[in-house]
Amino acid sequence: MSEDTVVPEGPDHFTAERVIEAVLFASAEPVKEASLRARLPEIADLDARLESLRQRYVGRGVELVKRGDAWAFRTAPDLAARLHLEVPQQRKLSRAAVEVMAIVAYHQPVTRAEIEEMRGVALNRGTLDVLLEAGWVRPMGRRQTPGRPMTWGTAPAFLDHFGLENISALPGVEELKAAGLLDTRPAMIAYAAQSEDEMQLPLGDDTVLLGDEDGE
Amino acid sequence: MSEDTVVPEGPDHFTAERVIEAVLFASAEPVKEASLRARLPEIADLDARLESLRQRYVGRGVELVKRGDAWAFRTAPDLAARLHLEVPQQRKLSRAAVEVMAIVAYHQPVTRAEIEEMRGVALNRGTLDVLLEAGWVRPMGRRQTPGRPMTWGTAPAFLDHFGLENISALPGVEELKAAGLLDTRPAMIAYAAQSEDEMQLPLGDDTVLLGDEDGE
Amino acid sequence: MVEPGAGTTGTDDWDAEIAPTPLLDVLLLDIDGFEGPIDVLLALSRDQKVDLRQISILQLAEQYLRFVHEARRRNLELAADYLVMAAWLAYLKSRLLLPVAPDAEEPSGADMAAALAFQLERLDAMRKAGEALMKRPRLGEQVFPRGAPEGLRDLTRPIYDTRLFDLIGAYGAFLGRKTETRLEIREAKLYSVDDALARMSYLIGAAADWQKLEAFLPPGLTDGLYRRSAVGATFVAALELTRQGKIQLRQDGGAFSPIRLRKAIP
Repeated sequence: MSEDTVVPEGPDHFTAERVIEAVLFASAEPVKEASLRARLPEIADLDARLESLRQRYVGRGVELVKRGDAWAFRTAPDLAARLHLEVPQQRKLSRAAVEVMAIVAYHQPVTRAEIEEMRGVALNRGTLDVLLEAGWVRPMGRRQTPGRPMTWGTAPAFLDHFGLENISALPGVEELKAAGLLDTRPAMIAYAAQSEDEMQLPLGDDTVLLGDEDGE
Repeated sequence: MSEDTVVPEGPDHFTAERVIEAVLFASAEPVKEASLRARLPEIADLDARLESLRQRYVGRGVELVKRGDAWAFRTAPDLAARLHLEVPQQRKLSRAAVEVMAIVAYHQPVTRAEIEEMRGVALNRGTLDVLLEAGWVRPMGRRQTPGRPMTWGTAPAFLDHFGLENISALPGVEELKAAGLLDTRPAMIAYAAQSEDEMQLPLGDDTVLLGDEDGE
Repeated sequence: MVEPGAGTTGTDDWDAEIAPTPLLDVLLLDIDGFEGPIDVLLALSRDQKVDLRQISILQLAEQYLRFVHEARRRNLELAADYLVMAAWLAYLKSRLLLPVAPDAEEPSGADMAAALAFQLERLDAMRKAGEALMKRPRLGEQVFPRGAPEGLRDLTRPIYDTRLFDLIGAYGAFLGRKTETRLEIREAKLYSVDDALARMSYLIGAAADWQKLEAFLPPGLTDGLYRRSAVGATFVAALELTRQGKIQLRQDGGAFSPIRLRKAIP
């Protein structure tokens, strides 16, 4: 069946764009450039063709967007209110999950211990699970430090969901970096550990001694 | 963020087309004109807008089509084949599969039960599937015996792959014997395997053999 | 060193009734709504209504200690980490108020305050980043993928490298297996201990001096198994002849060093 529908060969820009258009339309998920290349071996200037196609859709109801190393057609965000599409209600993320999501996105690759350190509380079992289930975070390999802890980062679906071309397009990422706030260095705990054995709590009657208090 | 990008209101043809475009793109089903009208009450000349949008996509990789009284985007039919990618992958047939293939070739038409009886073992579910997938065997109709079992034989791709003119070009039993391929001796597999691993013995390379023998 | 207990600094008389601020009341009412002490600190610091970079850590520490004090006065259940933080802040407060010891090894109060300020600022930044992310047009809510995707399929087309030779070879093996039902155990070609004894007894007469053991191996040792059996048998033969007192054996230099033998000198 595939043999008898012949696509004109050669450096025909129009044909190339048609094929890219069809392939990207046919997929609900963003299609990786490698996958496009494999389908379009005759197209040498894929980047240029994609850019030309993107231009073609600028200002339309549907846009060609880049998500990491993949491309997809998506409805234009400004039309949201006009579409009146019936969408299944998505589960609302907890405040903790949103915060952990942001820490993973802005500090990746980041370990569980670093997340806990930044938030000052232990990570609930379910919090990371929710983000994993949504397909937004993924393990990024182990850090070569004692204990070889697993690090976490964002998955491709994160970019797609939040409409980001790549991680450097995260809102405010440059400002945060310039302000030194994307530093995973431990802040207070390091000091706390140092001073643990010399502190006593001036809380009146039942003074609490530190150090042997909670296991955490 | 999506709130502050304002869509121009009013009978703006361009905006109307954008909204129709997005709705048709995002809908899982073709959208009826009545439904479009209900959703987009501000669009007076819906027919004209749909026709203008249809024109816009003529000859592209995606087409706007009318199905009954409903509209939908579809990838251009002539590009259907491009949506699927065939990746050739070198694979090795299992020994069992090669043997079953040989039995089918030499004994066709042959039933599954006959193959099992000849080999003395039950046929794995996947074995025949692999050969079917390779396009080497095909069903040859049912045998007119109780249970009417399906019989199997070689498919054209089998002759192609092995470069045979026809099935009678397969060497017969006598030819196999003559070629040394019909070996009736039990294989001394254990001994053969043992003698393969060279031993590390404390034999210096200056070993001198005593007596009259010729060297190594 | 810091003297623990009430009234050390003169500013925090814990027995005095301090009228709780409206914020404190809110915090205490919704204590379960907070994610640990840092979260409470962030809420308190926002109450200072200044940029987090200009926040008074001393004032923050005092607010927090008042919060914990008030919680305990009302018999509210506080998790241990709230008390740990209270202890740390009390310590920080004392470090901030006491003159810095010149030989102090531990970080100064200012260092500690800066660390806390950094942590609060960083967490606040992440919280705001999270909110900004959630406000973006999100897929499935404001932005939509194709509703009826035809789908892309990546098919793997197997290519088998089976040749005709493999096929008819398999058939030959199958036929062979099928016709041969009698199990025949064929003689294995091995070098026996008897062979080795005979050879060694014969050769030892010619060897007056120490000879390596391998000098007594039979010729033509190519096959691995045959070679292995010959080495084993020759060694066993050497042990047997030694036991019989016909030869002497020696091995200088430990394991795997050459074994030598000679005719026993009566």
